[in-house]
Amino acid sequence: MLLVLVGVSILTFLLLFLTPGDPAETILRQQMGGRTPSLEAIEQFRQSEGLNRPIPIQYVDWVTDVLQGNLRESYYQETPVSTLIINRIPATLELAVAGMAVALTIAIPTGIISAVHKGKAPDYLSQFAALVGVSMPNFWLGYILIIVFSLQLGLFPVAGVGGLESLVLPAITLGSGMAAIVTRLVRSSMLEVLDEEYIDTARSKGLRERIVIYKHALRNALIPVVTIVGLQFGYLLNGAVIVEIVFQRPGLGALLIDAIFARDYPVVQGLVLVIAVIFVLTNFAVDLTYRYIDPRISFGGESA
Amino acid sequence: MSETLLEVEDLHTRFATREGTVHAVEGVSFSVDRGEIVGVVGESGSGKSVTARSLIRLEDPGYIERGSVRFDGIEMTDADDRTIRRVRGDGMAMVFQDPMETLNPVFSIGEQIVESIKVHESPEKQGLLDYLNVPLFSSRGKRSQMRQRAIDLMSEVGIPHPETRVSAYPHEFSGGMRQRAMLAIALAREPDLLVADEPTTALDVTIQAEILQRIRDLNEELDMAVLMITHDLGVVAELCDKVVVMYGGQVMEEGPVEDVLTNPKHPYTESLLGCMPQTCARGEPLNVIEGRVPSMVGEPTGCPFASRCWCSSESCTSGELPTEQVGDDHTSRCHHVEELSESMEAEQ
Amino acid sequence: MKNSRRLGRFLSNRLNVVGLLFVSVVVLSAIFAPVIAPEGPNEQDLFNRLDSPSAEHPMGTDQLGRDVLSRLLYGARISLQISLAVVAITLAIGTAVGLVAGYAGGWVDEALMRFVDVLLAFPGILLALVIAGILGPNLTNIMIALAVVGWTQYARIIRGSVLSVKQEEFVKAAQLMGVPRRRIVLRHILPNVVTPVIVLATMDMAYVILGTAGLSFLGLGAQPPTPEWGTMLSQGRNFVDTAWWVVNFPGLAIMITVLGFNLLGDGLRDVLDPRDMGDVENKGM
Amino acid sequence: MEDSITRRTLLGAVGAGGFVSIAGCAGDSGDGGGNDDPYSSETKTGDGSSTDNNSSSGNNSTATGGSANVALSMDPTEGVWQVYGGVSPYYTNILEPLIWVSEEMKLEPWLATDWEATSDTTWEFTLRDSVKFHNGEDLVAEHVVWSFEQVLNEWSYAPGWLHVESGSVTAIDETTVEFETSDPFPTFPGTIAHNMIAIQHPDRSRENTEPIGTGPYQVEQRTQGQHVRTSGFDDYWNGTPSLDELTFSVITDPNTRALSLQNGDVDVAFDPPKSRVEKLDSNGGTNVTTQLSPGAVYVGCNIYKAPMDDPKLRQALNYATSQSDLVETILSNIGVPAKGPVAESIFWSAHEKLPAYEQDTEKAKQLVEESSYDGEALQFHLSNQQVDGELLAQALQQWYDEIGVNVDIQVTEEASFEDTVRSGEPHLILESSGTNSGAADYLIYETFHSEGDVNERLYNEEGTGIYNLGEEVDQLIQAGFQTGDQAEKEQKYEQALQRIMEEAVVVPINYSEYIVAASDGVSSMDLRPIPEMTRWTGLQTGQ
Repeated sequence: MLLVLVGVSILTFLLLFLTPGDPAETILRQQMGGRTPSLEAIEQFRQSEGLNRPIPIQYVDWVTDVLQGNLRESYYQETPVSTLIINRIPATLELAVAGMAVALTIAIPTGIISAVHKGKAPDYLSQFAALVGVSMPNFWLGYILIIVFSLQLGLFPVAGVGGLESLVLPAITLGSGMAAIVTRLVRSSMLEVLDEEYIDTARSKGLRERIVIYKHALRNALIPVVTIVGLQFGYLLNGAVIVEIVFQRPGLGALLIDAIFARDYPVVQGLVLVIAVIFVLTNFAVDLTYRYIDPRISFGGESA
Repeated sequence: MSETLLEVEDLHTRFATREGTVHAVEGVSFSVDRGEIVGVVGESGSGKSVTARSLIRLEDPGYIERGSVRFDGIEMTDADDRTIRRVRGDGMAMVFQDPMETLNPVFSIGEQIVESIKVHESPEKQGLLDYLNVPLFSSRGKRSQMRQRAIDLMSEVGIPHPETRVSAYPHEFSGGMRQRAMLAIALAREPDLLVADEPTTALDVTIQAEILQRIRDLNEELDMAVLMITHDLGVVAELCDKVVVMYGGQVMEEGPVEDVLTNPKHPYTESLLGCMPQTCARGEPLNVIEGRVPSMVGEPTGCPFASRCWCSSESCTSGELPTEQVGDDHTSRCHHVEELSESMEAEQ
Repeated sequence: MKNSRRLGRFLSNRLNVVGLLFVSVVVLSAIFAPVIAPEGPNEQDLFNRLDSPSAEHPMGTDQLGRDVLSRLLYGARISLQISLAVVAITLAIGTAVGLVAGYAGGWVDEALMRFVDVLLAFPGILLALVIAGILGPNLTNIMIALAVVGWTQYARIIRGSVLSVKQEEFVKAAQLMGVPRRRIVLRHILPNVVTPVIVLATMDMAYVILGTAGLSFLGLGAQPPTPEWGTMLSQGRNFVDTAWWVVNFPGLAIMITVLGFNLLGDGLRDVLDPRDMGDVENKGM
Repeated sequence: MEDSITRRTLLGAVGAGGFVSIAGCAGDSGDGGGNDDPYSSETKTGDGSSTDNNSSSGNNSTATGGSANVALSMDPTEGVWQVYGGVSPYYTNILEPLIWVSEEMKLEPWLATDWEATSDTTWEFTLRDSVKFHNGEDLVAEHVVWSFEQVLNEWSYAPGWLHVESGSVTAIDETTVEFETSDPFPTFPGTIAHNMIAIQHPDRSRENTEPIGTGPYQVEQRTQGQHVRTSGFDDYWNGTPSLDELTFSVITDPNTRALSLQNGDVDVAFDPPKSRVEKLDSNGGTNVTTQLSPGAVYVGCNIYKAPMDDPKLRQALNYATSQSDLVETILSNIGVPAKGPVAESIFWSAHEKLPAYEQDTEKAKQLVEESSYDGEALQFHLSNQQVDGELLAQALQQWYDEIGVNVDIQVTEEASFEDTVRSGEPHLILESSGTNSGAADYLIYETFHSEGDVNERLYNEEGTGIYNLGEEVDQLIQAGFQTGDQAEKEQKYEQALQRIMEEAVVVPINYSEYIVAASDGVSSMDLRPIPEMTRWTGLQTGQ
C-alpha cells in the first residue's frame, strides 16, 4: 500500500507538468487580476515557487511539505489548500453517504427480488431498469429530477446545501447509477449463493424462505458486494463532481473543477492526492470489513 | 410394530434443461418403517440423491411430475409450504453429502444448531428479526438456553469440547467434525426420519466408520429411522436393514440387505457387487442439476441398464419393466430374473 | 455448429436482442447520416431557433436553429469514433503491457503491475477529468485522458491469462521444444483472452460514451460546432423546461447507445463462456 | 419604482464580465480629479426606476422588515476576501468604498464627501461625519489609512493598480486623509471608486471571519462557498435598511439560478440565461429587469498574423456580420448592436460617429476575393467564461463560411485564454470589455495602445502586437489619456476609434446589458451599471 501511495504522489505531482506552456505566466496573470505580468515578475515567481529547479528536487520538496501536513496555499484563494479541502469535505461526504444509502436501498431489495425470480418478469424488469440507471448521463437525470420534483411538484429546493430536503435529489442522482451497478452485483452474488448447498441445508431445517434468503443467503451474498461497493466509492467521487455542479453543492468536486479551470495547481494537486489517499484507504477499510463479515478470512493475516 | 413411516410411490422427478427434460427419478417406490435403516444404493447419476431431495421437497430446480411421498400420513407432494416446513422442522431431517459446503460459512456452528432448535420448538413462529438476532426481537435468556442445548447436541454427536467449539465457525472444523455438526443440526429437530445423502463419502475412512457408528447409535437410542443414500454397498452391508438399488432413475431391486447382497436378483446389483471393494471409486460429486445426465434426457424406454447388461434381450429395450417378487419383501425389476437365478446357481 | 447454437442462445434473451437493435440503429445512423439527415449538422437558421418538433424538424431546432435530428445523426459518428478510438488505444496498450508483464515476469511484471495499481488508486473519471482539464478542452484530449485511465483493466486480464496459460503443460512443452516465445504467446495465449476482452471492450464503448458526455458537461468537450451528444446535452440544459427537445433527445441518444452496448456486453458475456470472466476483478492492494 | 419593466438605461461605463473585474484599473491617465465627474452627461435614463441615492436609500419611512434571498453567480466567501474578514464587498453592501458609482456612471461621494488633487501626486479626501461601523464605532481617518494598508499589503498588484505604495496614505486629521500617488495619476478617484477598495474597521477578524464595515447590512452568518446571511444595520448612515434579513446565496450555474428563482428558493437571481428571460418574464410570479452595463463584446483581429494583416479581409468579416441579427436572435434582444469596441454609454465611445458596416455578403465576398486570404482555417479563440460566446462564435462562423472564410473555433478555459491571446497565436478573438470602477480610460489604452496590456509583450519583444495599429493611434490614445479636458479626450479617442474601425481591427458585436430576475413581490431594486454596486437599502419584498 505504501508503494502505491508513493506512486500516487509522484503521479499527482507530475500532473502539473502536463500543462502546455508555462504555468507561471497564467498563474501570475490571474493573481494580478488579469494584468500581464512582467518578465521579471515571472522569473521571480519561478524562483520563489522553486519552479526553476530540477523536477525531482521539486518533488522531494513537495512531498516533504505534504508529509508535514502542508498542502501549500492556493494561488488565488490565499488560503491553505488543506483548509479549502477540509471546508469542502462535509458537503461531499454527506452527498456520498446519502448517495450510497440511496443506492443500497434501491439495489439490495431489487437485486434480491431479481435473483429470487430469476428469468421471470421481475428479474428482466429490474435488470433492464438497472441498466437504464447506469446508461443515463447523471447530469441529465439531475435536471429531469429538478424539473419534476422541484419545479412541477415543488417538493425540494433546486440547489444548494441545507437540510435533508436539499440532499434528496442530489443523492438520488448520484445513487441511481451506483444502484444499478450494485443491483447487478447483488443479483449475481445472490444467484451464486442460492445455488450453494448450505441454502438447502437451511431450507431442510424447515426455515421460512424469508429467513433463508435474508439471513442465510443475503449475509453471504453481501460479502462480495461490500468489497465492490467499497471499491465503487471512487465511482461516487466521480459522480459527485457532476452532481455537485448540477445541484450547486460546494463540495470537493466543485472545488476541483474550479481549480482545474483556474489552473490553481496546489489545489488540484492537493485534491487529487487527498482523493487518491481516501480511495486507497477506503479500499483498505473494505479489506478490513471484508474480514469482519467473512469469518473465513482471519484477522491479522497478511495485508500486503 | 413395523409401522410404515415413509411411503414413496411411483415418484417421478424431472428437470427441464436446455437439452431437454431430464428424467432423474422415474417411478420410484419404496417404504421406510419406523426405526428402520434403509439404504438407497446406486452409482452417481442414478437418481438416488434427487429421490432423497424430493422426499423433503428440495427437488428444485427439478419438479415432481407425479407420484406420491407420504410421510407419517402427510402427502408431501402436494403439501403447502407450511406443512413442508413443519415436516422438515420435526419429522424428516436431512444430512447432505459434502460437509464442506453444507454449513453456512458465516454463522457459527452454535448459531446454526440453535436455529434448528428454534424451528423445532415453534415451526410456525419464525420472525425474521428474531432469527437475525436483532436485540429487541430475540430473547437473550432463551438464546443461552438454546445454546446449552446446542452444546449438549454437539457432545451427543461426538464433538469434543463443545463448550468452546459452539462459537467456532465451520471453516475452523475438520470435515468429520462438520458432518457431526450437520448431524447435530438434524438431531436438534428430533426427527423421526434422518435422510442421509452420502454422509461419509467425502470423509476419511476412519472418520467414515465413526460417523456411521454414531448414526447407528442414534438410530438405536432414539428409535430414529434412517434413509441412507450411498453408492457404497459396504456401508449398506454394515448399517442397513433394507436396501433399494437404483439405476437410471429407477429401482432395480429392493429387499432385505442380507438377501439382496448375498443373493442379488438383478444383473445391475450383481455388477455392483462385483466391483464393490476397490473399483467403486469414491464420490465424484453427483450433478444431476446441471443436466449432465444425458442418458436420462427424454422419455426412457425399457430397462435403463440394458445397454450395459450382459443378459439383455430385445424385450429389455422397450416397454415397462416387470416387478418380480423374488423372495420375502424382495423384488427385482428384470425381464430375466428367471434366467439370472438359474445362471447364478449354475455358477455356484 | 457451436456458433449457431450460441447465436440462438444470444437471441433467445430478449434483452440481448434489444441491445443489438439499439447498437445497430446507432451504427446505421452513423454510417448513413448524410443520407438520412434532413439537413447538415451545422446549418443554422437564426430566425427559427428553438422551434418545437414539427414535420420539417422532427426533433425541433436548437439554439442556433439547427435541426436537432440531423445533429444527433451526425453525432452518432462522433460518439462511435471516439469510443472506438479509445477502446482501440486502451486495448492496444493494455494488451501490450499485459503480455509483457505476464510473460516477462520478475521485476518487469512487478513494476508494471505496481504502476497499474497506482493508476487504479485514482477514481477513473476524476483522473481523466484532471488530465483533460489540464491539457485543455477538446475531443483529442478527452480521448487521451480516457485512454490513460482505461487500459489498466485490459492489462490485468491479459496478464492473468498469460500467467495461467504459462503453467499449462503444452506451453511448457512448446517452450522446451524451442518454439519461439512470440509464437507461443500468439498461438496459445491470445485465444484464451479473446472472450473476456471482447466483453470488456463492448462495455467500454458504453463507458467511454458516458465518460465523454460527463467531461463535455463539465466543459471539456468538443469544440463547437461539433455535434457531439454530450456537448449538445450539456448546452441544452438551459432549456430543460422551455425547449425540452434540445436536451432530452441528446440525452435519449446517449442513453440508448450506452444501454445498447451494455446489453450487448451482457449478452456476449452470457453466451461466450462465462467462466472466463471470473478474474476480472482486481484483487485488493 | 416600477419593477418588471425592461429598463434600457443607457448609462455610463461599467464591466460586464466579472472576470475582467480589476483588469483595467491600471493606466496612467491624466484626467483632472476632484469631484468632477468624468463621465457626466450624455446619459439618458430610461425610466424613473432609480432613486437618488444620497437621500434615497433612505426609504426609511417605508421600512417594512422581512427578508430576501439573492442568488449570485460569484462566491462572496472566496479566500481572496479574507482581507475583509471573509466576505466580499461585491454585491453585499456590507463594506463600502470612499466613492460609489452612480446610475450615470458618475463618481458619487460616499464615505468621502469631497476630494481634491492638492498637487500632481497628492489627493486629499474629506470623510463623511457620523458614519458608524457595525461595531458602533465612528469612522475616522485612521480607519481609512488602516484599510488601505491592508489592501496594499494583501494584494501584490494593488500598489501598481492604485499607484499608491504602502505608507503613502496618511491621516491629516480625524476626517481628512491624504494619498500620495507614485506618479501623476488623474483617474485616482475613479480607480478607487471600486468595491474592492472598501473601508473596514481594524477589529475585523480574518481568523473568525468577522467583517466589520459601514454598510446597511451586517454579516450574521457566513457559510463558506454557500451563502452569507446579513441583517439590517439600524445605525446605517444613509437611511435605514428596509429588510431585517438579506441573504446572498452562491449559485454559479446560470440555469440553476433561474430555476431556483422559479422554484421560490430565492427572491432575486442575477444573470439568468438569456434564453430564459422570456419565460421568467411571462411566468406568473417572476419578472425580469435589464440594465445596460459599460461592457462591450467584439471580435478582435490579430492584425499582425497573416492573413489577418490584410485590412480587406478584416473589412470583409465586418461586412459579413449583422449585429442586429445577433442581438435579436441569440441575445434575445438583450444588449445593443454595436458599432465600436467601447460601450456606447461611455461618453467617448464615439458610437454615433463611427462608420457602420452594414451586412453585405456580396461586398464581403468580393473583399475576400481581393484579399490575401487563400482558404486557410482561421483560429477563432474565446473563453469558456464568455456568456453566449459559443453561440456568437458559431453564428459568425456560419456567416464567414458563406463568404468563403474558414474558421475553427477554439474555446479555452479562462485561465489560459488570456495567455493565448497575448501570445499572438489566434487570428480572431472574441473579446469582452468592461469596468468595475468609476474609471474607463484603460478600455481603449490597454487594448489598442502598443504599450497596453494586450500588445505590450509582443510589441516590446518583436515590434508587433495584436490590436495596435501603430504610432498614429498610439499618439491619439496617449493624448486622450493624458488630457484633463473632456472634449479633447472625446475628440482624441474618437479619432483613434475611427482609425480602428476603418482598419477594421475589430468586428463589433454588442454593448452589454445584464439581467436581474426577481419574484414579483420584490421591488425597489436599485440596480447600477456596475452590477456589483447594486444597492439593497430600499429593497422591498411584497410578502
